[in-house]
Amino acid sequence: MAENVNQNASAVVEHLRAWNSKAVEEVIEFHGETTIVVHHTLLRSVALECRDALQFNLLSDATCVDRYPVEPRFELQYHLTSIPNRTKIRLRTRVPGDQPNVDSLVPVWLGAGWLEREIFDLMGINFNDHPDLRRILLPDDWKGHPLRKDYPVEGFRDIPATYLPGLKK
Amino acid sequence: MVPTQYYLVLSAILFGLGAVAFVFKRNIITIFMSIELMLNAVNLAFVAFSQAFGKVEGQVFVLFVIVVAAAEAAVGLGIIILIQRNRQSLNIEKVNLLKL
Amino acid sequence: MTTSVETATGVKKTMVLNMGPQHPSTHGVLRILLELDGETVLKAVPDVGYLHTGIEKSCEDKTYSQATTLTDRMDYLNPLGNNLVYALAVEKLLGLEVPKRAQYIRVMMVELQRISSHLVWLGTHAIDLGAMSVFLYCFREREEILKLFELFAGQRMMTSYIRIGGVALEPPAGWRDRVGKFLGMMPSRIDEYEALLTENRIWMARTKGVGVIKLEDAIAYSMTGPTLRAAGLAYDNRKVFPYSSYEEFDFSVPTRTDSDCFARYMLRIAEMRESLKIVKQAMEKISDSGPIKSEAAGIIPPQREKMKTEMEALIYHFKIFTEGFSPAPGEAYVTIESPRGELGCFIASDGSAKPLRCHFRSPSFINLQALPMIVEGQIIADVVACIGTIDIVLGDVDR
Amino acid sequence: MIAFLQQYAFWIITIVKIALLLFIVLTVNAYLTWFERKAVAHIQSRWGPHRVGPHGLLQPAADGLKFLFKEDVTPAGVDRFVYYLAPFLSLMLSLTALAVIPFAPNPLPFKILGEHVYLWITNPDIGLLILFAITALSVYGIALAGWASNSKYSLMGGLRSSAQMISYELALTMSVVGVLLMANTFSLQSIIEQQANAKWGVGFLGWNIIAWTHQGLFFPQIIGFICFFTSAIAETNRAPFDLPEAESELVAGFHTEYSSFKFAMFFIAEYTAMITVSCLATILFFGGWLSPFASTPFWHFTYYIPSITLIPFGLWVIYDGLKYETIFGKLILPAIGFAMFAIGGALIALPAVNDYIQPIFWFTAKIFVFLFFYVWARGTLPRLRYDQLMNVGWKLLLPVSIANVIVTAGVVIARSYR
Amino acid sequence: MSPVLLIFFVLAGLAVLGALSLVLQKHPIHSALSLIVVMVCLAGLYLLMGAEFVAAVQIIVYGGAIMVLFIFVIMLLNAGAEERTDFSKLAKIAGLPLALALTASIAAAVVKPDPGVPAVTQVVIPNATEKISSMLFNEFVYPFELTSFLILVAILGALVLAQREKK
Repeated sequence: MAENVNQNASAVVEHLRAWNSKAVEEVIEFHGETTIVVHHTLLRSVALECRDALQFNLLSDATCVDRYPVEPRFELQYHLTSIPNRTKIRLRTRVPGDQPNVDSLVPVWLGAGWLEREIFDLMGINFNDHPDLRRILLPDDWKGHPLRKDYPVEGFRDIPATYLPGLKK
Repeated sequence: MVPTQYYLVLSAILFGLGAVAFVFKRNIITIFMSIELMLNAVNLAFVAFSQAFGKVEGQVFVLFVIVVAAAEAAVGLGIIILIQRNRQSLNIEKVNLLKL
Repeated sequence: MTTSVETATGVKKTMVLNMGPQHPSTHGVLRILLELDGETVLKAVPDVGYLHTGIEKSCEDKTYSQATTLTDRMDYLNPLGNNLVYALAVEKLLGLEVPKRAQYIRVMMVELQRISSHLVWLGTHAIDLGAMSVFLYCFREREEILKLFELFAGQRMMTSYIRIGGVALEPPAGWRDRVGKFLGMMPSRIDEYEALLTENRIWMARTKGVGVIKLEDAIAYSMTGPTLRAAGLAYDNRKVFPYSSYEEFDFSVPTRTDSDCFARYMLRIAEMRESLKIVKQAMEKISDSGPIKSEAAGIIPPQREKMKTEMEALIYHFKIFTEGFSPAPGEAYVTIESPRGELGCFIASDGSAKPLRCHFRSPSFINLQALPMIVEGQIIADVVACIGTIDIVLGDVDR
Repeated sequence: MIAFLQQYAFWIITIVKIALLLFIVLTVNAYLTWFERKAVAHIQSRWGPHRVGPHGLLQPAADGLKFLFKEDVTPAGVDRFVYYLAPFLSLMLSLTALAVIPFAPNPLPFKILGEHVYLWITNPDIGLLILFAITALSVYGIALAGWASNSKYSLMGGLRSSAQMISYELALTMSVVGVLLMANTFSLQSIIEQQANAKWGVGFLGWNIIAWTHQGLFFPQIIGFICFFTSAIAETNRAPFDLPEAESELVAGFHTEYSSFKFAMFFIAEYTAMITVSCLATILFFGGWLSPFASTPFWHFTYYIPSITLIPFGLWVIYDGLKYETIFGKLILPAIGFAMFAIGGALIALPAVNDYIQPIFWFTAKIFVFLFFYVWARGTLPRLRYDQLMNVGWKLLLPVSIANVIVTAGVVIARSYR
Repeated sequence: MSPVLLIFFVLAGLAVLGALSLVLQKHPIHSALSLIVVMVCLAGLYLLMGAEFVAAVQIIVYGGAIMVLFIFVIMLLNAGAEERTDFSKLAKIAGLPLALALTASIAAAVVKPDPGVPAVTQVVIPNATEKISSMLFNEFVYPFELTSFLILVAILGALVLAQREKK
């Protein structure tokens, strides 16, 4: 099965390259998983192409990795599944830490709504055109974004907030 | 044994209070209730006469009055709901569309 | 938060009802703001996060094997499934092969877990609709499954039984009899629930045609699991992307097409029967002896006996439990079929002994976001039925 | 002194009867909760209360104490007067309804203060109408409680219940009109007595549910009964029609904000209403205190059923008590069992008393069956949705019961022309 | 004072108090409760007179249906306490005296001893219920049928009034 998935995935990469030569920045193969790195400005159009032309109808997951202090520090991961083709790929886009803005994928997959809200809540990445971008897991008045690497595991407790970086929000 | 007059006086008092409520209350529902009170006062007089004369006609009239009151309540409360919906108030003063 | 619809005249005709976070039928601490017109729901806004425990953040501060115990606490009706998806992800990251015997044991345990989860679902859903007895019947049988877990793992709920590289313990003596007894009992018990509900007029009136989700909506909202299958698409990770040797098992993926609460009820009943079949096959496949963990020095703790005789084993043991192991940098994403849908685990490693990022795709969280679409326009009693059949676990939603 | 007592004998006896009836009804209520919990528990394959006293028999007392001593919370923003009035109103009305129910035909075999003592508080000619009048008022308790609590769940519960009770009152009233047409009276006692002349003297054939009488009139009121009992369950807000307090939707409906004794009042009112409705079903459709057996000499042995049932039951209680786990149970249960056994034996030995308890036994036995039915439905059925409930009331029960009235009227007219 | 007279005075007093409270209470629910008290007292008085059937109907229809409808509507509209507004000057100045005058004149008219009216209101009419029904269905059958028509019209009217406009 695994090889089969991989073959499909390479076809996907070829299709995307043929569709737009700038779409695919990098392709990573690791343990049978194909990661397609795209530029964050092209994310939504690539996603649309994946959904419409390549039948990736299910957005399985969306999450974010904070590679602080590497810059661009945020790596958004979109796990796509094509139910008809039995294929999985991962779309990755790198977002800079100073102005984490990226186009929302809600117009492509409605299911991205809460996933992106979660990323916004815990990582502090803004999604343009998101219909309802509010904190979801944490209280509305929470300060900071806990899944960032510069946010301590035990929270800020009694440390005055002004002494800590990344707390402007 | 209760003299007939006692019932009639009670009926008159209730009717009078109903009239007072009708004039002084501002809430449409309460005004409507005061009408019901007046009808009740009349019913009391009917039953008292019926029992005094030993004839049941009075009670039959009471039944008719009750039926009319029920019909009136259904329509009247429907109208009240409409008023509330359109005017956002149950105050009789606010229902003044026809007032110059 | 805008929750009230004001009509053009600036007239408020509706009532906002705060359903939850403490409410008998929100299955935990879910809060839904309902805007009602009479009993009709105009707008529903789910509000989650009351049970947020920051498990993903905590994982980043634990070694890979320590984080296993955290996964138990996410979806508290499916701890073994959570263990499994985490173990599979770490194994993928390490490129580790798990012995067949351990895989079959994993399958058996996860399927038992699926039955128990569906039992809790059926019971709570039934009590939401007022059928009190079914609730207690379901918990009676769930108790049997929990006893089996206790037998296998020494724990009833938070078993942490499935570990990286295999399972924690050798199956106990006499387990075949116990599981066999359960398998013998369960089909008639499922018939019992069906006798109380399936053809009950009130039950049908409450569930048929209620909470219909169109297939394209379900896919667009990324809904998976029974909710998607009840809409007519046979998407099941066990069949589509088999893991843990599921391809060797003979079972079918039940689907329904009407996609209402009744369909989801019938579907889960059918799934319980399928799971029983899988447990039976797994029992036959599990040999009486053989390894339950893969052999990988420095990753899998050595056997107790070896530790007492071999210096090397003792050193590995010490190293594993003090500093852990460090997979190569990279990412792994694994999905399995949990009772609620596609349960995913994404782990990013930066080459250290602790995960750089550990993210769980929890099916309840993603299925729940379609709730407003399902309930708007229905009446308040149906909201309860819809929440019930989406089958959310708030521990899974909030993590 | 005696002369004074005799002058006001009627009033004194009535007050004593009211006090006794209240005592009995409240005790029965308490044990009805015990019975319900036990029965539902056994339906659901669990034990139910079994900690306080042997078989949990003292549980009602413990519950009562708990209700008395719990903190009485009054939420902020309630309309105090109405908030306190509502539970009183509920309780008072449901207890008042019992006043017109006749429990047995014969007065006590001895006179007290020179007066016959009948087993009813009052027995007016329009007993049934009075019952319906009281039922009609009982909606206020719930509606006002819902309104006064200043809570949205309560308000919705109150609104639901007032709509539900008004709707089902119609079906309830219409469904008994068939019986009234056949009996030609509003008096509950006369309705029972009319059911006595059964075909071939076989008791149960004469009951209105079968209605096969000497006169050859055969028109079973089964449809009437089904409509009646269904609406009665809805009228008493019990499962599967317990919408006003549907705990999965409205938390606890109209009594969400009530605690401690005020909650207990609603509770008692609900159970008393169950008893009243069961009494009414028994009287209207199941021959009240009439024995189901024929009164011919061959069937004379059935006169001993009330007393004989006590003997094996007493023996069983003794047996059960001896193997009970706790010392208290070992002592108290055999004592109860022996008392039952002895009473049973004594009753057989005293034919006069045995004759006297016949009607009371059959009446309570039938009531018990209906109470069990209530509990059974609660343990088995899911809850209807609100709109479905209204549909059942208006579109099913009301037309069917009206049709039943029309057909019954036709049958009664046909009989009068024969 | 005979017990009957005592009961009369208790019930009559309660009824008057209820009616007064209807006037004086600010909140419509309290007014409605007062009205229910009046109605129940009147039913008691009917019983006292021996008009059992009317008493029962009074409670069932007035108490159990009409007033429940009132309370239902008050709950539904969530009507608050009455607001005081400056109302008609005429009513303010002349309302109370006129109402009192009305009461007094009616009372005076009925209290005036009339040889035609029997002094005591407690004639026991045998089989009153039966007589009422036979009268309803014989002499008054057309009015009776008319009332059923009236009720039907009222139901339809209420339906039409309360229905939301379809969008």
